[in-house]
Amino acid sequence: MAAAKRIGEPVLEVRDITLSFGGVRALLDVSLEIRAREILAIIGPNGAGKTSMLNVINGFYHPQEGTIAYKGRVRQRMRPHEAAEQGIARTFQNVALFRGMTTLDNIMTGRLLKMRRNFLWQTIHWGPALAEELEHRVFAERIIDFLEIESIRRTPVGQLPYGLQKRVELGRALAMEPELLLLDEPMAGMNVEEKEDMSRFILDVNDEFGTTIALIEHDMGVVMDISDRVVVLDYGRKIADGSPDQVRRDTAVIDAYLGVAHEA
Amino acid sequence: MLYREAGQFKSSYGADEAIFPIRQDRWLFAAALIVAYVVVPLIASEYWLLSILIPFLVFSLAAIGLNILTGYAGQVSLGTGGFMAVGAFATYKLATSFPDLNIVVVFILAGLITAMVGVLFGWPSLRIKGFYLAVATLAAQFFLIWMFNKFPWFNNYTPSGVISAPPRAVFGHVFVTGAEANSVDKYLFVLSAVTLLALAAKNLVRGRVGREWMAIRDMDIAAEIIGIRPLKTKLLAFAISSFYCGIAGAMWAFIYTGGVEALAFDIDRSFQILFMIIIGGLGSILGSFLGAAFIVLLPLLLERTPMALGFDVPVNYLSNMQSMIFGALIIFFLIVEPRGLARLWQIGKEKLRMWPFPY
Amino acid sequence: MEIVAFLHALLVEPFVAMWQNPEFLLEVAIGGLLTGVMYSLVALGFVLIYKASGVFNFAQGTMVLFAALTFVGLLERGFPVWASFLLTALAMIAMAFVIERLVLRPLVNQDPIILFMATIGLTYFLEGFGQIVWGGDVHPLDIGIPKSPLIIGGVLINEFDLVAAAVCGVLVTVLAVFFQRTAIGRALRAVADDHQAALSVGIPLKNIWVIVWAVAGIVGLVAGILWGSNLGVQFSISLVALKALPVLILGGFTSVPGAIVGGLIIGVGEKVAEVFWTPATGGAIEDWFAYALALVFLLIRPQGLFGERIIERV
Amino acid sequence: MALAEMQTRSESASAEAADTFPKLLFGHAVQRGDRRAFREKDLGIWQSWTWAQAAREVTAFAAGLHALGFRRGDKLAIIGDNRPRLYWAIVAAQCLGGVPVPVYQDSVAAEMQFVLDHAEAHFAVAEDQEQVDKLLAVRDKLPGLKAIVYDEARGLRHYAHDFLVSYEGVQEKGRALLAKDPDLVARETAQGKGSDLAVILYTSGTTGVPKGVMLTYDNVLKTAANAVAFDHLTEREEMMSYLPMAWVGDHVFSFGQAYVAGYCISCPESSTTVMTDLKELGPTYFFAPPRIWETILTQVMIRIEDAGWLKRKLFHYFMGVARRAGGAILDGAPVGFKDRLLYRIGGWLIYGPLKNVLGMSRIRVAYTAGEAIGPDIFNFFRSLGINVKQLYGMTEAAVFLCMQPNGGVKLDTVGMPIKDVELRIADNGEVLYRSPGVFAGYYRNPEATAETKRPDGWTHSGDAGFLGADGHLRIIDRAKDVGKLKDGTLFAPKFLENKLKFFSYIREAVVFGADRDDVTAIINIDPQAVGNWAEKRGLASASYQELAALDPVYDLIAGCVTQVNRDLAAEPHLAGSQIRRFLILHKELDADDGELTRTRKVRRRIIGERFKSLVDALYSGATVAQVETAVRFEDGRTGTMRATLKIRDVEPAGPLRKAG
Repeated sequence: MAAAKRIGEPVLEVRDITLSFGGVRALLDVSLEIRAREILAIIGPNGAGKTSMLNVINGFYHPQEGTIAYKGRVRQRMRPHEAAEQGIARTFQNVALFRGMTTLDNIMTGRLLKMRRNFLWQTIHWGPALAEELEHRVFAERIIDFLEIESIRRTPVGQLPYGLQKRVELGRALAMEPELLLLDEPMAGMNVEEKEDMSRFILDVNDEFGTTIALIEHDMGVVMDISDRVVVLDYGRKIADGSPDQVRRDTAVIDAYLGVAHEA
Repeated sequence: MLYREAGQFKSSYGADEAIFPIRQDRWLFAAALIVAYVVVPLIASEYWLLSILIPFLVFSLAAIGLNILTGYAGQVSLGTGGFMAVGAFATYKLATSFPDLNIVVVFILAGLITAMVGVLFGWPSLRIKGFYLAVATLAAQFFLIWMFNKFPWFNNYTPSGVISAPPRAVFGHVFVTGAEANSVDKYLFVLSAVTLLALAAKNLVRGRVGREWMAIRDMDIAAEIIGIRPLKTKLLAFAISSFYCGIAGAMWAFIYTGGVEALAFDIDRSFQILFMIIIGGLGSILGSFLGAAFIVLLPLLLERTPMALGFDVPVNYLSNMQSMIFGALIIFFLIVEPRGLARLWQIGKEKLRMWPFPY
Repeated sequence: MEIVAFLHALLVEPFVAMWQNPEFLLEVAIGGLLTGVMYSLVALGFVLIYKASGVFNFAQGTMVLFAALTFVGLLERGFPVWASFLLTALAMIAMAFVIERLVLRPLVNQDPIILFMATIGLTYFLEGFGQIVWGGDVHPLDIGIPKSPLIIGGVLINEFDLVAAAVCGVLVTVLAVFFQRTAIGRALRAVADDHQAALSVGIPLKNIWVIVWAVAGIVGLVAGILWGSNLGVQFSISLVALKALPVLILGGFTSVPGAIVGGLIIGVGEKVAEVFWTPATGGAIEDWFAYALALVFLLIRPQGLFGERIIERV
Repeated sequence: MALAEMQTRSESASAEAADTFPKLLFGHAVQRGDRRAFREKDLGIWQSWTWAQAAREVTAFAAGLHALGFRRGDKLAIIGDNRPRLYWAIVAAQCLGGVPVPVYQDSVAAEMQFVLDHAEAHFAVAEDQEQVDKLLAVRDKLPGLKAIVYDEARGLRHYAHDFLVSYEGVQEKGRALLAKDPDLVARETAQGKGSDLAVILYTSGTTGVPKGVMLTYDNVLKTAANAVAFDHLTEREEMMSYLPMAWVGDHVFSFGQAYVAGYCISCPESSTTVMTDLKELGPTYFFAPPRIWETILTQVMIRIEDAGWLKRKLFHYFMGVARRAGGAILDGAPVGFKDRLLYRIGGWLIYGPLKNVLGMSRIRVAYTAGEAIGPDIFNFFRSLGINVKQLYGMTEAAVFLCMQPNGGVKLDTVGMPIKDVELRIADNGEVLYRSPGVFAGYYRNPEATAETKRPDGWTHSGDAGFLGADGHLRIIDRAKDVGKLKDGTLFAPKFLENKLKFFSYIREAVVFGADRDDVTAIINIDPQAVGNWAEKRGLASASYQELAALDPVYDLIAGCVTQVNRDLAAEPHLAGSQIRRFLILHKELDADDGELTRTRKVRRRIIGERFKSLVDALYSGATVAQVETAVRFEDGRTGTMRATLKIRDVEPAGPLRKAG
């Protein structure tokens, strides 16, 4: 039903990244690019270095070798919050919400970067400060509406079931109006129905806001359904990169999966 | 049970995000203010004003300060006493060096100075976390107290090392410090200051800044991922927290006791304040007040009860008894409700709202 | 001018003094060792408990005081030294039981800060309790440790210090053996590494806790005796806890060797600073010097003396 | 107060001069232009529109429709949850002399296709992607469909269809057109008159295919006006619109009456938040069919059981007081001082808070209708001081025929005929009526029309009932369902079923007996109530099916049935039709499977056919029965369910007078 969308130039280019902890090799000269408005799936057996790749991209780890160019600018050691300022948002494999806060507050935290009024204004919570606060509240409400979580608006996220927490975390990322959205196993531990919802949300996000999305996912069905392109990592190496169909037929990939599934 | 919320629907975000969204709560709050500002001054005795209410308010202020740092931003600090001392001595130096500076201004300046000191000692929080930081803040505690003891410059070379408050008026002849200040004026002055600062704190913690703090507290990694700069955020917490503690210290020295030496702000004071926010409830402005009330009243209670019951116990025995009971009670409270009195209050309120249903 | 003079006094003179009189420096340093040993022992108690139960036990200092009080109390009531020691040890074990049952178990899985607060509550309680039972005034303590000064290689040393050092050494060795060789010891280490794992191997957590608290108590007893026989048993002993804290920063909350070495460093550093910098600062700097030292050190090496860097995983 | 009321009454009187909804709307825009007319909880707060704003929105949309080619007499299908924009669409269509056709938002594509096809709707307004998808699924079977207007663009961005237009888009077109021709809508509106067709409402009909009931403006407005006058409704009422827009109930209460009285209607945020939104809003005027009152009561009981013993004791004690005194006090009947006092205390301790939590503390008038309501349910709410009343009506009569006046509320009646309504009871016991609300006819179904609207001027309700001495109407059953057992004993299935359903444990019941020896029943338990009951007794059950098969549950239900029999034994002419055997069905009766109508009325015939094996077993004397049924899952897939059900015999109560 969806009309063909315009996948554009690469927004992020990773060149020959090598990352290791002490002796352990997590990534071995991996190169990949993420193109504007596409949904890129990064797959691979456990411990293939998928999460490490995301961590490198949003500045959480600093690779020993290789370069990362974001929007054409090659960047040096960058802190995660700088990545955020440049429009890179992400979610985590095991939900990283602020458990003490409500759904609404968690999503509001996604707006922090966009809020300008200094703390003196905040102390009176009036005038410009209030105006700003409310303006962003509206935005947060849009997301709540978008993700259909009205009924848990005021619930502390700690009390929410896992599936919903994942949804809230996505909401927080969306609140940042990211240009590049990194999703680390957005559907881990979800039942079929939740997965369907989540897939729909991801597609809608990509449709509605033209957000570029890179996601890690284990459910091959989902990956094949929603992604425009698939990159396969194995033992920290890239073993395939192409359309879902190409990848599905790729022998190296088949080996990696059907061959001994190396855990850990 | 007392709530009648049906029909109190919100048609604007302003109303929805008010501090007291429910009408009945607004009434309760208004009533509390009236009691505090009108009834108390009329009926309260000197003793109550000077020995209970004023210290309670001052403690509340300090507790709010520490709660901002520990309860909201999650940075455990054992240096509260030290920062209060800074506030006290800064006030003293300012008040004595610039006699015609209005006392309000003096307090605020003292607060700012404390804030700077706070930032200075908050710096390690970038590198070290949790109890390491807590212990590090003890450095501030000990160093500051030592400094104020060591260098007579801070107490204008008075041999006793005691700084005593010079008479100062807010305006006209309304003296709030010094001998001729009358207790009601003092009380109202402190009350107003605390009311304003508490409100400001509440606004801070429910706005952007507060969310940044809580984000850092709940999960600093995720906080950074969404673009929060850890150092900036933590230092702001240290600054504002210290600002509050500084003013609290100043009021302690100038309005409550009228004259103190550095030792009044030793480590026990720090623990005292920490108790207040733990018992009162981490991450709650209301909790700061409840906790302060508890810690102020409990010793009085422990003191009075034996007499009331007609025992007379040797005094050293009594003091030991008290510290035992105090310690036991603390533990008891932590076990009963680790999230403090504020939590109890909240639960009670929810029960009333949901009455007769349990949830 | 004044400032210059001050800075000179602060940054130059002390070192000159040291340079001119190395033996004295050495003496001072060795003198600091005893205090260092004390710190080590108290810090050791902290570490044991923190390792096994993740509790930041602020009451450690008071446990030292309590143990010492009990010990002298018994001596004063005519018990022989060994009996008093045994009984006190038993008392500490009993206390461990009570604490585990009444404080730790109800608070299991609470935030660390809550448990920390609880131990402060415990501090108040023990202080009150100990002094009610044994009285609050200073008890002189002499269990016949020789105190006569010796001259070794031109350096004046107090016998007592040697004994203390020896005792400490023995204690540490015993503990080391206890941890390395015995089943309980291995269990303790397992717990320290990973509670879940430990549980899954079938180690009853509560027993572990009782054991570490008991051990910490006995270590405290030893510390208390040493300290007491030097300065008499009195309330101020409990303040030693505050001195042990910087040791923890320095050595790391979970490192036994860290505690020992850190204790000695702090002890010596503090004494040296006190002696050589008093002219400049007007003395009493030992209150905070330890902290400053630890802090500076920490800013250079956040993972502490022996701790290794942790990779944050997400 | 009184003065204000008179004034508003005179206003609504002057409003009656306006004989169509569009005219009323523009009337309100002038009379009470800046009064709230519509509220919707959206983005977390209650957004609202005044009558003036609503008028502007409607005008723009109407003009837009015109631009799309919507002309006098065209039908506009309206599909979705209650949303102000959809209510505006109704009036917009009427402005142009078109006819709105609300469609049940939960109907499956096929049902929608039927309605749109039968109503010859060339235009449709659909709330969101979900509804649009359904329409698109059957589009090729609806050649006449010219355009689909959607409210929420979410997810539709890439739907490349030129006949898909956004609501805003239409309004844009409209404004553009109005710029050229400002009084277009006014002109069109002026042409409308009271006798014109206002709306076609499809009754799901307990049997067979839906019938399109055509109502004129006069039908709806006159009856609505009478009802408004009956309860002195004013423009200050708060009303929540949460029932299907396609149902005459919603159409009359949150559209007809709202326009007559000029009060504001509020739409919930989403179907999942209705209860919380209700609590926030605190309506003053409330309508709900029995099953909803029942659900609320069940909720209350379940939640109370989880409360501490003190609260439970308090609650049950004071509910006792309320049962004694509450109803009477509400009716202004004399009550002893002690009870009054206790009721006061209870009001403070229990009733007040309870009503508050339920969002009912401000209710002035509430109604239930559609089917009989359980006595315990009805009395519960009235004893709390909530003025719930019953009314009798039907789509064909634009609802209002009989209503219970304040102070004249009786459980077993449906009230007395209101202004302008005449009733007559036919020889076969069927209720016949004349009223201004009598519908114009069934759309494209003259036979059915002729059956219902007889030449003698009386309309047939299809219900059997009788007028009591007090002038109140009592309904026993559907006329055609009132049958006889083999031995000629009177057998009123609906009557029995309701008696069964009065027990909170029984969700649905279907009884059989016409032309048989005796009466048997198929029971649907209420999973929530029974589940809770079972849980309290530590009975484990993973599914409805398991729960339904438990022996203790059978005992529980047997108890209820015996109780019903006892009641029946008391009624001479019904004593013969006591229930002898029953079984608990392994699945919940479901509208998607056609076993219930969209308004959750049981379709006895269909059930009888689908579960023939069971019915036979009930009469074969067997103790177990095999059944295999096709079920349709949410996602449309179908499967079959196999089950073996126990059958339980029940001892009839009292003397069984069997003729012959």
